[in-house]
Amino acid sequence: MVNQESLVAWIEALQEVYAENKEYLTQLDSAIGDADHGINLDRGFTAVRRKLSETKCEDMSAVLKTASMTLISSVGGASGPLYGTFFLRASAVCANKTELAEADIVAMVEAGLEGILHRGKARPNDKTMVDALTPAVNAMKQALAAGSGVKEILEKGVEAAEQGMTDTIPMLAKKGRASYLGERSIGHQDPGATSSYLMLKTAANLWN
Amino acid sequence: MVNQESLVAWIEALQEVYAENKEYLTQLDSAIGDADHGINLDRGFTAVRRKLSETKCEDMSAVLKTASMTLISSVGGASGPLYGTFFLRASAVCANKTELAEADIVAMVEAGLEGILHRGKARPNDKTMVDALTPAVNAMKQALAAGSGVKEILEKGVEAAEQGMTDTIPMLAKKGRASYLGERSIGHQDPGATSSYLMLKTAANLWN
Amino acid sequence: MKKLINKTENLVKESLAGVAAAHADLVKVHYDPNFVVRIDAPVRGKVAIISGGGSGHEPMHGGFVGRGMLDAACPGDVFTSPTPDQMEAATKAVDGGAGVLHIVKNYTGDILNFEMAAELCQAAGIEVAAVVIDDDVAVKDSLYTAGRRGVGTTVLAEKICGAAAERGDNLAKVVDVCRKVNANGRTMGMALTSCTVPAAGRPTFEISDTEMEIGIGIHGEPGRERMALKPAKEIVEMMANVILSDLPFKSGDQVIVMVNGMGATPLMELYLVYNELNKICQAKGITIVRQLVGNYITSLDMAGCSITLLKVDEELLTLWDAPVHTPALRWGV
Amino acid sequence: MKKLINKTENLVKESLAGVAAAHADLVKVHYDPNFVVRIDAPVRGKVAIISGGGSGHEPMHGGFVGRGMLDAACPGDVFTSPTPDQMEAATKAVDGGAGVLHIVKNYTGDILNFEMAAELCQAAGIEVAAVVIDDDVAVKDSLYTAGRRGVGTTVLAEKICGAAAERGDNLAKVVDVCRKVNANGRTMGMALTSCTVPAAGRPTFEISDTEMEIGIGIHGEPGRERMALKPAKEIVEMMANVILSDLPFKSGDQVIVMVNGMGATPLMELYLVYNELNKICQAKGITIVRQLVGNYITSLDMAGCSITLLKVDEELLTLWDAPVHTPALRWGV
Ligand SMILES: Nc1ncnc2c1ncn2[C@@H]1O[C@H](COP(=O)(O)OP(=O)(O)O)[C@@H](O)[C@H]1O
Ligand SMILES: Nc1ncnc2c1ncn2[C@@H]1O[C@H](COP(=O)(O)OP(=O)(O)O)[C@@H](O)[C@H]1O
Ligand SMILES: [Mg+2]
Ligand SMILES: [Mg+2]
Ligand SMILES: [Mg+2]
Ligand SMILES: [Mg+2]
Repeated sequence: MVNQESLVAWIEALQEVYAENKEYLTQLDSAIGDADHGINLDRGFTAVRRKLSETKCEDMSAVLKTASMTLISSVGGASGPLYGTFFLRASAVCANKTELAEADIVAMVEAGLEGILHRGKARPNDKTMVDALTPAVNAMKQALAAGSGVKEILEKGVEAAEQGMTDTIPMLAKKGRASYLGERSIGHQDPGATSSYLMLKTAANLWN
Repeated sequence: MVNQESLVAWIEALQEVYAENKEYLTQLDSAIGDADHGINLDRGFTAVRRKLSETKCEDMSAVLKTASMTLISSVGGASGPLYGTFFLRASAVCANKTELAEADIVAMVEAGLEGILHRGKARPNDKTMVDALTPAVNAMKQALAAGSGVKEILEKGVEAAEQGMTDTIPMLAKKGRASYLGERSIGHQDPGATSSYLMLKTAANLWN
Repeated sequence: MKKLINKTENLVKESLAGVAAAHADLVKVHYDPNFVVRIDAPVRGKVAIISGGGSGHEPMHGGFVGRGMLDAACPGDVFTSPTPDQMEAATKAVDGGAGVLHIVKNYTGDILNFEMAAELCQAAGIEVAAVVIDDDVAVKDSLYTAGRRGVGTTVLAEKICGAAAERGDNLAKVVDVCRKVNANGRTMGMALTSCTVPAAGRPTFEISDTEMEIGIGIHGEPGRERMALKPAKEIVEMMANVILSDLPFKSGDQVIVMVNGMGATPLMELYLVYNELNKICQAKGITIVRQLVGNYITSLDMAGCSITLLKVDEELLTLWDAPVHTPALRWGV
Repeated sequence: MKKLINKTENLVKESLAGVAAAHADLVKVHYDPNFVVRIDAPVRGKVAIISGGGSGHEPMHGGFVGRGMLDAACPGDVFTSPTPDQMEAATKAVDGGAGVLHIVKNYTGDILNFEMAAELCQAAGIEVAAVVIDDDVAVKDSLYTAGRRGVGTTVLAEKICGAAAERGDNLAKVVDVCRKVNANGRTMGMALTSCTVPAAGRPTFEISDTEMEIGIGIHGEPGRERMALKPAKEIVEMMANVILSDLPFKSGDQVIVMVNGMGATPLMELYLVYNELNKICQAKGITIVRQLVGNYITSLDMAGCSITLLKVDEELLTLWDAPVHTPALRWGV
């Protein structure tokens, strides 16, 4: 079961994961973007962690809303509003809840993805974070339908996200900065798909 | 004996010598100056050669005057007016002459050096072309006094100029751009002293 | 990486502090959230104009704040679009009751952040309109992509819309003028070297001494194509061909030209580029009526240039010539 | 070497052609000998002001030709002082009967060539005076050396003397004003990278990624000292200390400041430098009354900056504020 404490632990772990992967994500972004994705997320999640340590959040929804607002006002770029929206939609799913069951976790990620699709207007195969999150949500829904527990649901999601992430390599980018490269965007892994995969993986490592 | 033809041959040879040494002189100038001495002289003597090929010079003095004016209006930098003045003073020495005897040649170089001293106000040991030309003139005067012929006078001059040129290496520059370097000018051979040595050497190779 | 900075994290703020100190007669700088605002803002009854984007493109946008141009600029981190709270605070600071125009360069990040800001401002009862600049002919446009980038035309749009607002046009009219500028402006860029994002610490891309990138943006992104370095004449021809055929510009057209340096290009070379461009325009019967040659929308320490052509009519030209007084652009005052 | 040029030999001319085309309303360009002249020259009864030097320092000097500043500029080859025939022809072209001032930067080449030109002009019956600018505090001055280099103060001298001539001062008075500017101006420069002289084709000096040159001139000469790269704050302190103690500048002084980029330095960094300098001046009670931040006297594609302080009184400040209309400097018009 996932409670407020596990949510906070996840976000704190995300800060560590993005700090560790700052160079790596930035490197991916320099191939087909503007070399800042890792820097952006590191800055954003550092701010979120600081904010959470200063703020008394009354419930799970408040934790995610604080994360959302802080990401929106500290990340900038494309990923700031997109991940900000992800957490905002996720926070709505948690409203009035003190614990998240299997279905809630899947609903939360699905709502987050829908928020990203709504904001960014990307479609599958556009070579964005959507290409990691969409298969992940599908896999998680299947696992949920098959009666799996939290751990297994998340593991299925991570597996699908990882596949989705590597599947972005041969894609021609149609959204975001990478799209300006046209054919030259082919052959590189999308940084946002990579950071989305890391986000789910971090949850899978913590929650069960 | 040096006649108008030998003078022209000398200037034509100088063009070739400075073209060959363009890189080398520029390299010397980049250590303690602004990396253009070879470029300047190459441009200047190319212009002089072109000018002489287009101009009907009535006598030796006119040849040197044409060289002087062309250097002045095509070289720029410190070396333009200095070598321009050298040739202007040398041209005065040739006035009304059709051939130059030993004494005339020494007088010509000496007058040229005096022109440079007058224009540039440098003194020996300031790490300039003066440090090649001064010992050269002294050596040539000695050789002349000892009754040497043209060839030997010039060879003595070249020998002294070469020594004077390498003697600039340990000097602290007090004139020209190199002086801005202060202590850092020590340990480098002066480009102008080098081009002056080449000038005499070219004459020694041709005249006898 | 060699830069005149202290700590990378403080670069944007310390640079803004320099702008504030140097141009205290023209602008004020607010921190947290960061924005640069015209000294006499809000100007009652005037449409206010705001632009913003990542830092590293100086003088754009902060250098264009002042009479006859922008009311505020929102600088993000280096090459990272600003966040909605910056635009929201700036919009509130400059709103003079006649509405606010957001001039947005077409990058996903800028679009999304400005969109969120507009939602916040509208919720607060401020009339906000946004015009997206997408003038980069290096990018093939398509309904199904992020479209073209916003580059050089942004500078011209800020000047011209600033003049329209200053003469009293209402928001709808300023929006129209901005769309007209965008519709008639085309830009293409090229790079000789990569820039180095301070936080990244090394050049964004590797490039050999005999190659160049054609069709770059302003964020050190690789361009459309990498090719062998060519003489300036051929480079300018190549760029001009794409630009001229895109609008298309025709014989008899009057244009404002901007030959822009990417940050590390000597002015001497920019004038040489202008000379080549001028010859091409003359040959095609296109008249350059006004021009800017220099660093206006840069990409940190990148060597390279961009060329912008804006087809103008009487109205746009009059607005161009109107007085402007900002840190980076000044005339008639 | 990566540059936007065609043939190295034609660079100066083609760049001048760009200046001529871009600024046909302000200047005319003459070729063989090369000089840039104010469009309305000669101005009858006005003292004319000419400067010149090697190319590669753009916008100086050609960018400063126009109303309220220079009457003509003589560009030499890259980093090579112009030849006397250029200054002679320019002097004849701008002489309005009130005499001509030559503003000469203290380099042996410039001095010698301007001297020869002055002799030629005087022989032709034109009254010519020369003032030598030698403001570079990085060079230890001495009677027995070439003395200090002329650098940043030259820009300020051209503006201020231009205004003096414009208001009708006679030659002797303009000379006095120029000497006063030189006496009160001090500059120091530093480089992060070398520049590349086009004809040489490779960087003038090698420098590692962790070093800088302090006390450089504007020709890619090595500086007084090479040292480990430091944060901007420490670099500016080091430069300001030498400048401030040289005049010396004192508490209560009013100064015009120029923070100048060497060609490849992002404006963002120059403002950061300005910020550091401003804090130092404030702490010492020195008031910055006017300032320029940008590329004014460059060294091709060198990264680095120079700082100039000019102590001003009422007279110099009034002259500074007078209208100026040139390609690179414009206000009041
Ligand atoms: N329209 C979009 N929808 C979804 N994701 C997007 C969109 N545009 C960009 N992205 C994602 O954002 C990532 C880049 O984020 P980041 O580098 O932080 O922002 P920026 O591109 O503004 O520098 C891309 O790798 C991509 O996954
Ligand atoms: N005052 C002077 N008197 C004599 N020679 C000088 C003087 N100043 C400089 N030189 C000579 O000129 C040379 C440099 O010439 P050059 O590189 O062509 O000119 P610049 O220094 O203007 O670039 C120096 O190496 C030195 O020998
Ligand atoms: Mg990015
Ligand atoms: Mg030299
Ligand atoms: Mg970015
Ligand atoms: Mg030189």
